Order: sequence, then C-alpha cells, then structure tokens
Amino acid sequence: MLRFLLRRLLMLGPVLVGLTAIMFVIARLLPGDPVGLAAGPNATQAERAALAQEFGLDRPVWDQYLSYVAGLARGDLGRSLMTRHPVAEDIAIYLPATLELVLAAMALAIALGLPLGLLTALWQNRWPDRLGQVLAIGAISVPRFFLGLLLQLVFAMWLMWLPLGGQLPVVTLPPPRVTGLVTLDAALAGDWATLGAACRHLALPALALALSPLAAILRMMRASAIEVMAQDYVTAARALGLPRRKILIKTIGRNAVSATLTVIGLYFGWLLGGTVLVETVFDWPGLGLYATRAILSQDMMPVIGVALVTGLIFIAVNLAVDLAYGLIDPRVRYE
Amino acid sequence: MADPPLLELRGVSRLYRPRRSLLARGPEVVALDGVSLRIAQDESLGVVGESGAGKSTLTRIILRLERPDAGQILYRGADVARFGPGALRAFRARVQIVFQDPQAALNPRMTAEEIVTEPMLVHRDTVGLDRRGRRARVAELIETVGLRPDHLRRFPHELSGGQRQRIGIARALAAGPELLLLDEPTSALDVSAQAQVLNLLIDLQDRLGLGYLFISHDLAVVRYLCDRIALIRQGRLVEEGPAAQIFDAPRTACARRLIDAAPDLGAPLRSAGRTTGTD
Amino acid sequence: MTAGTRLPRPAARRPRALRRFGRNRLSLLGAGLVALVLALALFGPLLAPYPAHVAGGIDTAARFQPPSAAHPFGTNELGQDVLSLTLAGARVSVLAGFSVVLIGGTTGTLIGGIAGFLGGWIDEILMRLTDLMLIVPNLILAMTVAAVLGPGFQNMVLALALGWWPGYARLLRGEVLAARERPHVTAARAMGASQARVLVRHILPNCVSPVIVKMSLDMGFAILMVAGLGFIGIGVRPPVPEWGTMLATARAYMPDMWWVAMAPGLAIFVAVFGFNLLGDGLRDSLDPRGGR
Amino acid sequence: MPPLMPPLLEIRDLHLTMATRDGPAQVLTGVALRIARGEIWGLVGESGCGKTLTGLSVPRLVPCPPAHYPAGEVRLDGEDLMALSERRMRALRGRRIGMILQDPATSLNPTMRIGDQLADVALAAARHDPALLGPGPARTAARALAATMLDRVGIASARQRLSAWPHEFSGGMRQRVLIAMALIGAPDLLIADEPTSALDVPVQAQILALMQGMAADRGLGMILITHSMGVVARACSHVAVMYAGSIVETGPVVEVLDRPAHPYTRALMAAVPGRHTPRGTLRALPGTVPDLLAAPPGCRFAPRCPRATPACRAARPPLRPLGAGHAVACAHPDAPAHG
Repeated sequence: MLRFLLRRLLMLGPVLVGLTAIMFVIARLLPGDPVGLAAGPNATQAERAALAQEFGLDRPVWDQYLSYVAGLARGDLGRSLMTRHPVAEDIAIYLPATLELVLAAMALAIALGLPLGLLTALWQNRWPDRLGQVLAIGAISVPRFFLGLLLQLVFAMWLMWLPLGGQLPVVTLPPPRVTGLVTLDAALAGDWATLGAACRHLALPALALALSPLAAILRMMRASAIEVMAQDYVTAARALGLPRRKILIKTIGRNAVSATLTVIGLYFGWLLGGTVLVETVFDWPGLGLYATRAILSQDMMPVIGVALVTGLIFIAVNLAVDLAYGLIDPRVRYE
Repeated sequence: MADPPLLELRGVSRLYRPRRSLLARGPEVVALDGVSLRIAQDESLGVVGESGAGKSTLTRIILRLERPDAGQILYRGADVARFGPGALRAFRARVQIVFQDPQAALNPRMTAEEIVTEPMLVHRDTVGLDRRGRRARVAELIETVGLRPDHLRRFPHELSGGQRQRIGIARALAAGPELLLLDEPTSALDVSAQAQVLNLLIDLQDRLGLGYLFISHDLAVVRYLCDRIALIRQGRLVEEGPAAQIFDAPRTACARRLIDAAPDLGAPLRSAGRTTGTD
Repeated sequence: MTAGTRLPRPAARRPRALRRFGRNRLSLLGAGLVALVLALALFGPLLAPYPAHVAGGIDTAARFQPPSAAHPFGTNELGQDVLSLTLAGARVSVLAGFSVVLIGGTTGTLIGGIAGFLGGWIDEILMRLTDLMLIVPNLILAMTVAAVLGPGFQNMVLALALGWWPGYARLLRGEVLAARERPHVTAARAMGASQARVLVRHILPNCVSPVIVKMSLDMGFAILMVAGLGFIGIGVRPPVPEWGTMLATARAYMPDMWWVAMAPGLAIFVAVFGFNLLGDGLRDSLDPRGGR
Repeated sequence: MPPLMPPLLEIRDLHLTMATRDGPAQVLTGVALRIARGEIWGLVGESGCGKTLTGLSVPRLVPCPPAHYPAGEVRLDGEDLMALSERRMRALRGRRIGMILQDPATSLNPTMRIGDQLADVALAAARHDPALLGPGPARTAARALAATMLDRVGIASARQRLSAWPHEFSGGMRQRVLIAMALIGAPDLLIADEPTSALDVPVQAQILALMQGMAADRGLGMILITHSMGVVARACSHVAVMYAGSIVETGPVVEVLDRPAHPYTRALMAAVPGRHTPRGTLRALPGTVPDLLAAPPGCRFAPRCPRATPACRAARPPLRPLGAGHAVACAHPDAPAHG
C-alpha cells in the first residue's frame, strides 16, 4: 500500500514533464503573436523586443522549455505576460474559487446521484425508472452555459431569489483567507452572514455544473447496481432471508459503488478543466476565467500552468479513487 | 528403427512470472514441470488433472502459441521450435484444436459456413481448392459432423451448444489435420450433447485415423474415449499408462483418489461416509 | 489493479440488435431527432423563413421584437429572425461535431488498435502519450489552439480533434486486448492465419460496436464543445450563424430580451439529446452489458 | 387411521410461465413433489428443463414479472407458501428454508468478511426465532454461532477464519462456507442447486459427503439439483427426473436407477460413460430439449422418443404409480419387474 503510493508519486515527475512538453509544443509551435498582443497596438519595435527579452520569448523553444522545467522543480510556473505576475501566485488566487465550485458541484452530484441510481435500479423498467433515465439523458444534453443562463434568468432576474453572479456581494468583505474557499473561511471565522451570502452565490453555478455529473453518476450507479443485482450473492442473500435494507446497502450498494467510483474520478477531473463556461456565465473568479483571459491574449505561461495544476489535481483525485476502491473491495491489490 | 511418434513432448516446462508493473515481476508460477508425453498415429491420449494443473498451457505450448522454458516438442521427430514460417504453417494445418466453450471459440460475426471455410482460406496453397471446391468440402464436413446444410447459414448464437461444438470440430477438420487437441470439448455440454460429441469423436477417429490429445477433468469420459491416460497434478506428470491399467491398478495415491472420487453409475450405492477437512 | 472479473461479453448480433433497437421507443425518438438535425444541417438555410438574415442581412427597424407569428422566436439586436439563424446554425454545429468525432475517432482507433495488437514498447509509448493527453484538460487545449490559430471552421475542428482521440485509443486498445485472448482468436492463430488476417477478420469486427456507440454519444458531446467555443468567442467567423456565438451575444441583453437566447439554446439541447438517445439505444442493443 | 401429518414440502401441480421477448414460455407445467424430513431428493435433468426454477420457486425467489404462476401450491408443513405475503415469506427464508447456489465463486459477497456474512444471516433468522442465538448481546452470539458453524462444515481454526475475505478461500472452502450459511438459521429444508458442479472431482466428493452428513445429523429434507446421475447415485435417497418443465419419473434412487421406466431416464443414464462402458457403445439421445415457446402438445419428450406413438403427441401422460414409491409419466414405460 505504502509502496503503491510511493510509486504513484514517483510517476508524477515524468507525467509533469511530459505534460509540459505537450503544452509547450502546442503553445510555441503554433503561429501567434503574444508579444504584440501584450505590448499593445501602439508599441514600438524596441518596446516589443524588450518585452520579448524580458519574458525570454526571444530564445529558442527548447531553451525556453528547459528553463521552464528547471523552474518547475522549484515550483516556479513562469510569469504571465498579461498580469505580469508569477503564474504560481495568480493560480494560488484563482484556484480556490474553482475548487470550491467543483467540490460543491461534485458533492451535490454524488449525494443525489448514488442514492437515485440505486433507487432507479430497484425500480428497473418501471415508470419512475424510465422517467429518470430520460431526465438523466436530458440533463447530460443541456449545455452547461445555457443552463446557467436559464438559472440566472429564472432565479436571479425574474424571481430574484439568488444573486446573478460573483462569489460574494460587492459590499461584503471577504472572510480572512485561510483555505481560500470562501464558504469554508467564513465558517472558520464564524461569520454566518458572510457564509450565507457565499452559499447563495455558490448555489446557481454549482447547480449548473452539477447537473451532468449527477446524471452520469446516476446512470452508472443504476447500471452497476443492475449488474450486481443479477449476481449470485444477491440471490443468495435473499434466499437466506437477509432484511431488505441490509441487502440494498451492504450487498448491492457497496458493490455497485466501486464501479461508480471510476466515473466520479473522471468527472471530477473533467469538471476542473471544464468550469470555464460556467465561470464565464456567473463571473466566478476562478481558474477558468483566468485561463480564458490568458488564452484570448495568447499568454501561454498561465495556460500551461493551469493545465499542469488541473492535471495534477486530476491525478490526485484518481489516486484517491484507487485508494477508495481498495477500501470498498478487498480483492484490489496495490501492486 | 521405428517411425518417430506423431507428437512427442520431452521434459517440457513452463514458468509464468506474472508482471506486477513495468519493471517488477512477481514470483514464478509453475504451469508445467518436465512433462514428457508421446502420441502415436491414430492413438488417443487422455490428459487428466484438476483445475490449475496446467492442462491448458499444454495445448498452447504444443501449438507454439507459447514457448516452453525448457524441453522440446517433436512433431514426427522434428523440433517444432525450429520450424521456419513455412514449416510452421504446414504444422498448424496438421495439428488443430477444439475448445471447451464452443460459444467463445467461434467468431460471433461469422456464419457457420465462413467459420468452417476459414482454415481452407488460410491454407489455400496446400488445400488447393477453388471456391466451388471449398463449398463442396464444407458441405461434406458439415455432414461428417452430423449437421444439416441449413445450419451453415446460421451464426453461432443461433445454434445449440452441441451444434456449436460440432461446428468447432468441422473447423478443426477443414485443413486436413492428423492430430486434434481436444481441450475439455464436452464439459460445457449437457449430458446428451456430450454423448453425441463423444460418439462423433470416436467415429471420426475410426474413419480418419486421427491422433487425439484429449484434455479433461472427467475420468469416466477419458476412460471411454482414450487408449492411454496421463495424470498431471500441479504441472507435473504423476502417472501415465494404458487406460485399463490406470483404472484397475493405479500406482499412485493421486490416481486412486481421482478414481475413487469419480461418480459412477455402475454402483448406485450410497456411501454414507463423512469426511471433513480443508481442501 | 482491477476489481474482480467481468463476464465475457457475448458479441453483438446484427439482426437481433436491430430488432432490439426498433423496440425501444426512446432510441427511435433519438434516431428521429438526429434525422431532423441532419436534415437541418443539409437544408437549414433553405428552410429559414428569412434567408436574407442568414446571409448576414440586418433590419435595424425590427430590433428585439418579442416572439410573434412572424418571428416565432423573436428578433435579435440586429433585427434578424432568431429562428432563421438557428435553423441555419445547425450546419456548423453538426458538420464540426461530425468532423471532430470522425477525425478523433479514426486517429484514436488506429492508435489504440496498433498499440493493443502489437504490444511491447510500441504499446508502451503510445499508451503513455494517450494517458498524458487524457490528463490535459480538453476544453483548455481546444481553446488554446483555436485562439492561436484564429477563428474559422477548420481551425476549430482541428483544435477539438487534437484532444479527442485518446478516449478512442484507450477504448480500442482495451477491446483488442480482450478480443486477443478470446478462444476464437486463439483458434485462428492456431490454424496458422497471418497476423493481418487475425486482426482484420477475427479481432476488429468484434471491436466495432463499442466504437460506434462511443461515436454516437460523442457527437452530442462534440456539438456541446463547438457551442462552448462559440460562446467564449473563439469559434467560426461572425456572419456565419452558430449556436454558441448566438448565445454569447444574447447574454448581453439577458433579462429583458431573453427570447434571443431561447432558440439556439434549445437547438443545442435537442441536437445533443437526439445523439445521446441514439447512442444509448445503440449501446443497449449492441452491447447487452449496459442497462436494461 | 390417524390424520396424516403433512409432508415437510409438498409441491402440487406447479405451473410457471415466463414472459420473454418472443412471448410467454411455459417453463414449468405441473411439477409435483413430496419430500419428508430426512430424505435427500435429487432433481435431475439437462439444462433448460426447469430444475433451477423449481428450486427457486420454493423460497419464491423467481422475480415476478417476468415470471408468473398460473397454478400450483408449494406447501411447507402444510402451509401454502404461494399465498403468503412477501413479508412473511422473508421470515421463512434462511430460517425454515436454506439455499445453496451453484457457483461458490460468485455466491459470497466479495466486499464483506466471511464472519460478517454468516452473522448477518444468523441475526436475520434470530429476529423470528430468538432462541437461535441464546442469551447475551446478539452480535456476539451471532459471531459465536458463525464460528461453530464454520467448524462443523470442516473449516479449520474457524474463529480466525471469521475475518477472512471470500477471495482468500478456495472453491471447496467457499462451498463449505455457503453450506454453513445455509444451515446457520437451522432450517428444515435445504435446497442446493448444483452445489458441486463448479468444483474439482475429489472436492465434489467431499462436499457431497459433508452435505449428506449435515442432513442426516439435523434430519433435514433436502433437494439436490444436479445434471449428473452419478451425483444422484452417490448422494440421494430419492430422485425426480425433470424434462421440459415437468417431472417424468420419480421414486427412491434404488428403484429408479435400477429399473428406469421412462425412456428419458434410460437415455440420461445410458449417455454417461461409466467406468466399464466399452468404447463406442455410449447411446446418445438424438436432438435437443424443445423450445419452450413452441413446445409440442402432448408428451414433450415425444419428438426425441424412440417409442412415441400418435397418442403420445396428442395427450400428456400423467404420473402413474408403479409401486414401491416409483412413478412415471409415460404412456409406454418399461414395466419394471417388481418381485
């Protein structure tokens, strides 16, 4: 187990280097004029050259890559042309908001998806199940940004129950920064008013983001629960008179969740890289907005940094999924 | 000097080292340990053993789908390991295999006719039949294994287990083999289908003079079909000899245990003995 | 590391699969929606009630008219008929989605098939690359490439296809590895069939169904991504009607002129819903492992 | 004469129809069986003849739909199980009726320890039969009982093995655990569906002997579902031969195996090679079990029967007693010579 963890951590190095290489190839080999965009239309030739030199963009690509990797070892992700800040600092500012959003969405999706999947599996092919399946496919099919717009329209503009966007009201001072997650920080500070406001701001974007993983988890849970229910050990449990609740949770639930874990891990990673659209709609000051702004100005260092950080979190989540797998299923060996 | 046997195994060993990761390999698992066997022309040798005894590895090694870690496989006196591409192809036309699970052994995307034709296409050069000749040969084969021509148009899932196994046998016969490796060919079948297939195999051997290597866990079936029996246990050859001798005067405890355990309809008496212990 | 073993999957059966598909009303609905969307992609501009608007014509006198008989989904900030633009917009979405899935699917299938069949160090290299590409966030990759290459149909397709193949490579490699161990493939090898024959005749035909299912499901996903790129402002060039771009513009006039957003949003939903239902139905009928 | 005690299990005229994609299939057509305490019944036949569904019908474990019982009774000590509510039925499972399924590899929950699985069954049974566990905290008592049962089925150092996972056991050991699970609620009736088919031959013999011993010790009635006449000969006191949904011959093993009256029984026995069957003399029954969607009217065996007459194809012969508890459903049985 410890060896397994160690080996997986050792694999991180090559993965990060490889990831950087891919992003570098894409970012640097494609045509584009980041310096021109950053310097502005009125910059002189000399100003542009100075800027290029300051950011090392005048050096050959392989040289830039090597120094980037060297910096990586020190936790240096380069500097942004756009903000002129070190990318690592920028990410430290924007990452918590995205994490908060994704965690809230995933928590919602898991909390509803698992039990609903189990229930629809029990009602297999009866009308609640069929309805659930259509709704789930529908939920996967709604574009998240359109859903976001609809939610804004209904809950923020017409009903005025919830705020339109942002992480906190403009007039509210953010709670003292501990974790960077506003809700958590507010709770830690005991500032219940701010916590309430933060939750109200979080509700709509989290909902917009949660819908499709919710549906996917529900469907996966249903499918694997149906598969499990056909197993001999479920028949055996019923034949031996075990109470229904015990069969449902200990026998069917446990075994079905282990298959669903993979989907949860995949979706977590996918959401991290896919908050862009929802953040745009809700003006959520997260990594997605940061990356979008960087991309539009062809400022590659932040883009590479964001890709690396989300990739890293993705790997970590999947490692956690693998470990959880072992907790649920004793047959899993860490080798 | 007598002719060399059809197939001979000399001290064949095979170890597996399950891969743990990219670099590390796990501890060795012995699948076969110095097994020597001979099969003469039109002789049938039964190989009996419990699950995990290495029976299936045996067929894969004979067919050169895997290489032995030690020992030799001789086909008519020639070392199979030294066959070049041409000789190997000829060898693979002469030695064919029939599998345990006829459902999995047939390509689900092909009709029975395509399945039986396939070996003739693969060995087009040696079989030397044109399209019409192949059709005629398939019709002949399908009758040989006791099926009707209309079965040829069906896909495997449209056939019963026994019928599928007959298709599997027809395919094995298509390239004109001398030796059939039968890997538990009846253990997935019902009693009457098993009897049908066993009788078919006997009939084929009598007519075509085939050699059989018959792998099974069922002693009675092996006793019924085979001239000689080899018992293997944990990859090792325990006892080998004429079938009657093994049954009537087993020399090893292992053989006796297997024979005593096998249910036999000959004596419908209840043994009320009670055994306990771990397996 | 794996958990237990799965039962070997009986491979797909064509005639029965077709019957099973036909019996499922939802799949038929999906097929119908897909047919509708495809028809729009082909003939959308011809069906548009205001072809002039599709071509870029504007009518400033008729800005922001709410839904009416003349304009069922209202008009936009340039006085163009929203319904006409939406009908015409199907072409970009469907064509781009289709190209992305086709390019990504073919590339991935090829890579995965080669890796799975050849094994060894080729497999090792290809799969490490695939794993890396799977970690790169898809949308960010596509946005980056599209932004650098500039707006335009081909650039957008290229940007999306670049991150699209790894899923297929994984899928096909797994299928090939599983198929390679099946007895009927062993039988083909044991009868002396050549490598190529084993691959083409005995392995690949048994790996096709999951790829088809994935492609169908991915069409919906690709349409979502195309719209997403349009929404951020890196899609096709403006006068060409595109659903995501329309939504992005509509957002600026949101609470009061809400109708401008409805038609393109619903169109995306209907198209994606159709492909998802179709793919789901295909999975159920081709692959008994899933759901019902 | 005093009123007769009802038998432990009586199945009367049980019919079962299964809805399939291609229409209803008549899977069971009038199964009848009487089992007393202490009897081991072999239910034998080829796959698809309805043995497993008969076994599953007793504890009512066949899902309805797609299944449907148009007629029939299943009486346990005289009480009709078909008329019970699901709730009352659940109280009988495990406590009055124990069950062992075919494949020991898949019949244990892979994500729970052996001891917990055994204890859960004991606890469930104890809800309806508090005397089962004795005094003390239920969980502890249940675990103690689990250890005792593991010991009884011949698993060494049972107490330590309680915390083992199913995948750490061999096939034979797992089947022993399943026997312990089936018997931990002290049932009166044990139904075992092919309990040895997935095991190696020497282990098969051990497991059969174990089941016989446990049944004898506890005076159980037992149904042993199998496709092997050899298993019947070895382990059973009575046998019922099934073909295409009904019982075609029934009686004490000695009677039926020595004097088989139904052509199908004879064919089944002749199709299995024995120790001294000479090569090439196996008599194989031609054809296959009929498609239950379009089963022939009359005797369902008629299409494969060497002595079928037009009368056989017109009407189904009922089970007729031949004496000595032996009965056969055939218009032209081999008359067993009773002396």
